[in-house]
This record gives sequence, structure tokens and C-alpha cells, in this order.
Amino acid sequence: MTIRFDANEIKRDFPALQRMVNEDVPLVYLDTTATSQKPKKVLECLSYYYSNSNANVHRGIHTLAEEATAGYESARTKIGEFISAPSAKEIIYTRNTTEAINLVANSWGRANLRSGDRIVLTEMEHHSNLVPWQMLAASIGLEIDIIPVDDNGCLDLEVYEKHLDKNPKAVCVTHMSNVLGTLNPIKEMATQAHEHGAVIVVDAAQSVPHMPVDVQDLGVDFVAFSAHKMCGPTGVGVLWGRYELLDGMPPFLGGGDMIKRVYLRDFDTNELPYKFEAGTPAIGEAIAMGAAVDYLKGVGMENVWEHEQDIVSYAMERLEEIPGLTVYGPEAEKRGGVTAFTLDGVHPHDISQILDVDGIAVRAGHHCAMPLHERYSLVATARASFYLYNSYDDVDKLIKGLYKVKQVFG
Amino acid sequence: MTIRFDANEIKRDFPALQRMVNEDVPLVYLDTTATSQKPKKVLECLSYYYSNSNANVHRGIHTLAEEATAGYESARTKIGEFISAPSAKEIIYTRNTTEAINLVANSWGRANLRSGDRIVLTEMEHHSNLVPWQMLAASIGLEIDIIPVDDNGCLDLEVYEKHLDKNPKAVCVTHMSNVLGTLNPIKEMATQAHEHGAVIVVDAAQSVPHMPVDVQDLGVDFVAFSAHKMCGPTGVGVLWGRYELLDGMPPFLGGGDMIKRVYLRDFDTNELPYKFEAGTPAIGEAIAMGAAVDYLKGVGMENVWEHEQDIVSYAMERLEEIPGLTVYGPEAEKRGGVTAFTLDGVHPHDISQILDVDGIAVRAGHHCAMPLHERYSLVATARASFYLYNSYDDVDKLIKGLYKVKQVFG
Amino acid sequence: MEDMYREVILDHYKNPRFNGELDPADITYQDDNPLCGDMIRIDLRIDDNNRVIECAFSGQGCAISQASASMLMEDIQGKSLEEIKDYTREDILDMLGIELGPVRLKCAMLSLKVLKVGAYGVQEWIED
Amino acid sequence: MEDMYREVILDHYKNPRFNGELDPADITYQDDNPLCGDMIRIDLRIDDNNRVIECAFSGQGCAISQASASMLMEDIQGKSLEEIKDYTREDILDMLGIELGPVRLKCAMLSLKVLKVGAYGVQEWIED
Ligand SMILES: Cc1ncc(COP(=O)(O)O)c(C=O)c1O
Ligand SMILES: Cc1ncc(COP(=O)(O)O)c(C=O)c1O
Repeated sequence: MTIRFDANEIKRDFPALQRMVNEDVPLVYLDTTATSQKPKKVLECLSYYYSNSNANVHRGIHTLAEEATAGYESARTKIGEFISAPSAKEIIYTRNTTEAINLVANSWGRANLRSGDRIVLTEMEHHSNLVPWQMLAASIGLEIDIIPVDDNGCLDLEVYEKHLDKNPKAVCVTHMSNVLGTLNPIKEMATQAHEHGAVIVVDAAQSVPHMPVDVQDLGVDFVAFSAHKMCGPTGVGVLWGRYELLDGMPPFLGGGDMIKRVYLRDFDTNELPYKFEAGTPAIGEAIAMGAAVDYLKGVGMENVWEHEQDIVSYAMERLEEIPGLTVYGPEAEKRGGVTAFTLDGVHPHDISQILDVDGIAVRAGHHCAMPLHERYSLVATARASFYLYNSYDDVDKLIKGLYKVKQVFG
Repeated sequence: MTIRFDANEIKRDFPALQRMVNEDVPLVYLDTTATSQKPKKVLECLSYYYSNSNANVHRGIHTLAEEATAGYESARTKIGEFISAPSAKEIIYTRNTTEAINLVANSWGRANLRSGDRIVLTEMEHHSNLVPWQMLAASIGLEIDIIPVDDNGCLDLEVYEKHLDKNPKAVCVTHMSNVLGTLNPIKEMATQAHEHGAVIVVDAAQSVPHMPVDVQDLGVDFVAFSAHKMCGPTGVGVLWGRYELLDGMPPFLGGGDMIKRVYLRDFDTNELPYKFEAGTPAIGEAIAMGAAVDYLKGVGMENVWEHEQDIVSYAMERLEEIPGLTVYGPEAEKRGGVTAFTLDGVHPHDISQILDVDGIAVRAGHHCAMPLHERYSLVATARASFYLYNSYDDVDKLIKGLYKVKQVFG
Repeated sequence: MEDMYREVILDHYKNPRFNGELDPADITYQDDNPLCGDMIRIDLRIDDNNRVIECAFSGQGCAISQASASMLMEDIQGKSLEEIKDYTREDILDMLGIELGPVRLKCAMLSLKVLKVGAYGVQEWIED
Repeated sequence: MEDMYREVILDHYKNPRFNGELDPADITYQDDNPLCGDMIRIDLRIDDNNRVIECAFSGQGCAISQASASMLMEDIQGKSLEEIKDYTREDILDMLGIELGPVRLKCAMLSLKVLKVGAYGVQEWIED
């Protein structure tokens, strides 16, 4: 058994989880997959930064500029250690997962792919790991192969192998589905991709926040994730890439910081990681992302993961009791803390709205995964997702709320 | 005369301006051109958001998601009004000025420019308004014409006219130089550009924070600025563009929110402004940018501008008294609150470091304007810049500090 | 939202009025809200005085989108196209009798959008 | 920074030792820090035992970069290239006798970087 922690105690660290909605019902936040709540320590870090050390980074000599630069770079080091990156120079700050993937598609993609080259995507990708590749494909003429989702909500790895036989240049895949919760066998997929000479780009928006991720152990090439889904603020995310790959890539956006020298008609590119950070970065937010990493490390990512496993097992058990309710995706053991479901005769929007009356926050819609919904012939699902601050009690409230929904629409 | 306000009173609104550096000297912050300090109200807004309404925007039905969406969109409206934009749909949130200009270069530029087309840049641009265009020019084969800076630190408008005679497709120019302080005659330049069929892209990073800016009155096509230079947080900035132009442009980054529909190999683009906002935006920071606009409006942009005019006139008078000191750029009447200078026999780095001992924060370096420094045969300048929270007293401290620098190196 | 969805909304959702299609119809238009998959089609028959003599809606989606379409059909009986022009967001919200956040507003307004764009073209539909 | 720049730094800045160029030289290398425009060139003459018998630096920049170059020249007199390999950041900071933030550290280390890269190639220079 695991060293369990008390989610209700954790909950106290999160100011937003103390609030009431609709005047007097306590919030039950089950929408972490969209964005997580933020612990007090992270907010204090943000506020401390802006109230004390706020300055632009990298070019300043005065005290505030030095403090800001030191904070910004030490957060980078922390984040690198968090995912076991070999070097902090491989940690590129971006706005979010989406920008990180666009960076890879535009910089690595345009430099390394040619008309007629193939890339592999999957049917369960978030739009963030589809659209940038579609845009690139349309622009330079790539062929896209899709790994379908099987009836258990898992990737069909036999089809993957067939796609690999066509020698694609890149495999772009999510570590964990934000709808089905499916945890993909990235390590194996990476080995296979490399055997066929393909680079593997991993959307880790839903894994890095929820489980220990070691990019070296996974053996992947690029990993993208967002601070706002892992207890940090909005406005900052990370692209990690293998040094040799990043080093060989042309810059993405142009401007201050990413240059070594600028002439009127030409410029010299800066070193990693600055090459990919154009203009004033999200300094305060990056520093607060470092504080989020500290917070999560304090709890322990193994513990976070075990806790979510417990909660999602319990949630699936309880959800599947409800007549007319269907949960999509694999059994609890193969998924993270996400449950997308439908209820016969009730549109997911109505589910979400009626649950909201009781303070229960779930998402309804396509969750930025329209092709996946299409695969299930759905236009929308309701989605309850769990994090370290969710308790069994939260699940019970969800179940009670869903019975109420049934009653309203009965 | 103007309705003067008391900078020392304003100063009290800014927590960072209360701090001590080197243990016991009060901070004299003269580095606003790099980034401004933040008033308490903005920090409270940020903190309130994260402690109460934190949720992902646009897709959620639950209470927090609705609050977050309402806050995010109402900030957009405020920012639009602040620059007199005809519609809030023309306000695109970006990370910063730099990303905003990259967006124009990549989206508008690639869609509208062809090999052999000409664009006009200036010798006083920040790297942010040079490098994106250089990258585009190298990629698709553009000719770049440069407006030189004359001996008064102003653009040579006769050369501008000659460049216009070659029918460029775009004129990319800063509203105010971040080194010389020069305020360029954008309204006239826009009229001329349009007479020759060119689009005008304005880097307003240094104007929107410091003076009333009315994009309709200026008659320009695109305007870029950053929240962090106008009392707001890092991580968010704005591109404003004329509706018809933005509407006709292809998307820039791909991902969630910027789509209407996604299929496995293709997607439909969303409407403005969402078309250009891929992935989870800097929600909290955008809302806080709205609070920064409220704060500045409360003081009044006319007042901010008049105050800075007073301070910079005084500063130039005092600076020019110092033997061996040279201030670059035009007379005070033609500039904003920026003074870049050198002192014979002392490197700007040493100036900055010795001033820091007395708590005086100035920048030293090329200020992301290497070509401009090259034009003056300099590698670096020291730069003191002023904002609504700087007083005459701050200037006096700077002057005293500079005499000390002279003494150390005497 | 105190009383969850009001009885009348649920009644219209469960027992939609004027549900179906008209063939032939003078005006047929449909649109959807890709965000949530709500879809509404409206068919109208118009007399020589430009009055609605028959109407029907079909589609799928949440209670709000379907109930508002049903209520709207009931309301436009015998109205002229000129009068339909005057329908506002407020009219729909009055029919529904509840307050709605920005996402649900789109659900509620879908049928009005389909009606107006069908009757006059996109220009007439100013959404915000 | 209590005593501003220490006397010794200012002295080396104002009266640089071993300032100039050697022609011919066995090793000549130069580099700059574009961020602030500091530039350092170092010339070395080496004997058969790989010892520095003559050295000179030239360049321009801030007091920290120029003074550290001057101090470094003084220190490497008669040292072997092997010994020069062992110079660390700490050695430079000890010579200067002050603490430095990240930007100024680059100024201080420029001469050591030029020396090491000149003597051994880039591999030997691990900055951070
Ligand atoms: C004139 C000018 N343009 C552009 C920028 C770049 O702004 P940011 O770094 O916020 O993108 C700055 C500030 O550094 C500036 O002063
Ligand atoms: C699997 C997955 N990928 C990508 C994203 C996009 O993240 P962001 O919006 O922070 O760019 C999300 C979250 O929405 C996600 O769940």
C-alpha cells in the first residue's frame, strides 16, 4: 500500500477550494483537466515576486533585475529536475502546451520535413496536438497517418506498427488522454518510433501534472506541458527537447533575448534555451511555476498518482452504478484521474449546469477532442476529473448530483 | 498648465517601490522602459482571480468557468476602449509585443507578401520589430529599406518618402524609441504609407503605457503592446489590428480555442478574436491587464504624459550639467520619459552597478536596439526611464549618484 | 437557477411543439453550435403578406437550445417577417425565464439565429 | 559592493598590466560579450615546456572585464598550459574580491573564457 495523504488536508492549501458558489454551497471542483486550482504557496510566490523583485530579466545589473533573473533561471532548473531533463538548457518556456507543440511543428518541422514525408497522429489527440501538424502538413505537403482508438479506449498498436513501416518522420502522441484518461505506452512507442527513425513528440499536458515523468527513462524527443494544469499560473508552459535536436533547430519567434547580435538586415541567434524565448517572457509566472513544482514535489508525485488512482477507481465504480450512464475509455487501472461520460436523454450541458447548482464543477463539451468524440459518434460528453485535492467525498457528491439530474429529466 | 498629480502619492500604490535594496537604501526605480512596477490593485486583482474564479475559459458552464470567461472578455473590452479600438474583437491577446509582431509578420506577412516585395523598417527599432521581419524576409525573399536616424535622433522622413516611392507593402515603425525616447509622427507616416498602398505596423510598446493612444485617430493598421510595461503582469500583451485585415488573415498558432471544428486531417478556423488565441491563454494575466488599464484610466493618460514630460525635461537639464555626460536623442519636447546616456571613461555597466549601491535602478546595455547603438558607434548606453511614479526627487538622486560614479572613476 | 430548469423549459424539451420538417417550405435554414453540438433547423411557410402560416423546427442538443426553439415556434405563429426582425435576445430570455451565462446563452440564441439568418441573411444577425 | 569597486579593480582598470598585443604570438584568441560589448583579446608566447613566457591582453569594456583580464595576465606568468586548465571561476572571483550577479559574472569571466578557448578549444570551456 501507499503512503496515503489526506486530500481534505491538501484541500486547505487551495484558497479557491474554500469558496462558496451560488451564495452558500461549497465548491466541488472536478475540472482539473481543464485547469488546476493553485495552492496558496504559489500565489504567495507570485505576489512576492511582483511586490519585490519585479524587473525584466537577462540584461539588467541592478538588484531587482538580478533577483528576477535568478528566480527565473532557478525555476527553469527546478522544472528540469522535475522531469529529469539532462540539462536546464533544454527547458524552453512557452505560453502553454499548445505553443510548445507549435514551436516543434514550425521550427523542427519546417527544418526537417519535406513534401511527401509522413507523420503519425492519433485519434485521441487534443486539438493542440492535431491542428499545428495539420497546418504544417497543409503548408509543406505532408501525409498524415492516424492511430485509431480501439473499443477499450486504447491506441491500436498494431496499426501503429503498420504506420511505422511507412517510415514516418515524426510520431505525435499524447501521454494521457484528456477525455478517456488513457495512459499510452509512451516508452514502448518511443523505442519503436526510434527503430524506424522517427522523432517522437509527446503531449504531456495531462501526465506531468499527475505522475512522475522522467523524460530520459521514457526515451522521447520532445515533451510539452502547461503550468496551469499543475498548480501553477496561466501564461506559462514548457517545451522540453533533446539538446541536439533543439540545438539544431532554427528559431521560432524573433525579437529580444533570442538573439546574440542584431544588424539592420540580419541577426545571429542566441544559445539554448534563449534562442526560443523571444521578448519579455512570463517572468512572474515562470517563477511561480517553479513554486508549483516545489509544492508538488513536497507532496510527492508518486503519492499524487496513487491517490488519483484510488479516486478514479472509486469514481468509476460509483458512476457505473447509475442507470443510463456510460463512462468512456479503459478500466481504472489503465487511466489517470479523468472520467468522461454521458447520461441517456440528458445533454452534457444540462448535466453540467444542474450539477453547478450544487456547486459541482464539471466540464461539458468536446473537450478540444472533436475527432475522438466523432469516433464514439458523440458531440459532447460530461467530464469529471480529479487531482490531489479531491476526496472520496467529492465523488459521492458528484454521484448524488447525477441522481438529481436524472430526477429533473426523469 | 496641467492638473498635476503627486508622484509621491502615486508611489504609495506600488508595493515594490516601498522596498529597500542592499539592506537599507530605498529603491529608486528608473527602469520602467524595461518593465513597469505594478500597483497594488493589479496584484489584488490577480490574487483574487486565482483565489476565487480560476477556471479555463470559453468552454465551461460551471460558475468558476463563467466568472473566468466574463473577466477575460471584459478585460478585452476595457483594453479595446483604452486605445479606442472600434471593436473588442480586434483585440488579440498575445504573450507580449514581440509575439504580436511575429503574429503579423507570419500571418499577414506570409499571406500578403511575395518574393521581391519591399518592406520599410527603421534604424531605431527594438529587435522585436526587426528580427521577425528579417526572418520573414529571409524566408520568402523580401527587400528591406531602412529609414535612418538623423543627428537629432529623429527619423529622416525624406528618406522615408524615397522608400515609399518604391511602393513597399508594409512600414514597420516604433511609436516611441525605447532608447532615444523619440516620438515618431505616426499619424503622418500612416497617411503617407496608405497613399502608397502600404500597411503600417506600429510597435506601441512604449507609447500605449505612457500617453493617450487612439488607434483610429492615428489611422494605423496594426498596433502591438505589452501589459508588463503598463502596470500589468508579464505573460500577456496585445495585438490590435483593423477588423478587415485580421479577418482576412490565416491563423498563426494552431490548437484549442482557435478552431470551430476539427477533423482528423483538417480544421475550420474560429472567428475573431479567438482565431488567433490558441490554447489556454494567460487568463489571470489578461484580467489583471484590465485592472492595469482601470488604474491608468483612473490617473488619466493625459496626466501621465504631462507628468513624464515634466520629469524628462528636468532630467535632461540636470543630466546635461554633468561634465563628460552625453544624452542621446532629441530635445525633451520631442521625447517620452526615456534618457539614454554615456559618461566619458566609464562603461555603462559600471555606471549601473555603482548606482545600484545607492538603490538606483537603471539599465545598461544595448537595450535590444543594437543597430541604433551601432549608428552612434556605441556598444552600450546607460538608460534612466520615468513613469507616473517617478518624482523630481528621483531625478535628483540619479544626478547625485552619477557624480559619485565620476568620483569613483575620477 | 434556483428551481433548476423551470418546469416550462423541461416541458418544451420533453414535448417539443412544432417539431419536424415542412416539405415544401418557403424558407429552410439550419445551423449548429460546434462547441456543444447543438443543431437547429427551421422551416417556414409564408403567405403573400409575408406572414408565417406554418413553421417547424428539428434538431438536437441541450434542453435550453431545444426548448427555446420550441417556444420560439409557438411565438412566431402568424407573425410577419417584419415583426420577426424585432425579436431580441431579451425576448428569448423572457420566454425561458432564467438567467444564463455566456456559454448557455449561445445555446438559447441558436434558434433565433437560425430564424433570422434564414429569413434575412447573415447581415441581420448581430451576435455578441 | 560595500566599498564600490575595490581600489585594486579600479587600479587594474585604469592602469592595465600586460596591455597590448604580441606579434608574433603562439596563441591568439579573442571573443566578446555582445550583451554589453565587452571585448578581450589575449596573445601568448609559450616555451618548449608549454609555459607562458609572455602574454598580453587588449580590448575594451567595463571595469570588471578589463580588470579581470589584467589580473589574469599577471597571474599566469610562467604558468604551464596544464596549470591554466585548472583555473576556475572561483579563482577569478578571488582575484576581484567582490561578489557579482549573473550579468557581471559574464564580464568577469570573459578573459578566462578567451584564455581557455584560445589554449584548448571550446570543449574546455564549460560556462554556467
Ligand atoms: C519599443 C519596444 N518594442 C518592443 C519591446 C518588446 O516588448 P516585449 O519584450 O514585451 O515583447 C520593447 C520592450 O522591451 C520596446 O521598448
Ligand atoms: C492532453 C492535452 N493536450 C493539450 C492541452 C492544451 O493545453 P494548453 O491549453 O495549456 O495549451 C490540454 C489541455 O487543455 C490537454 O488536456
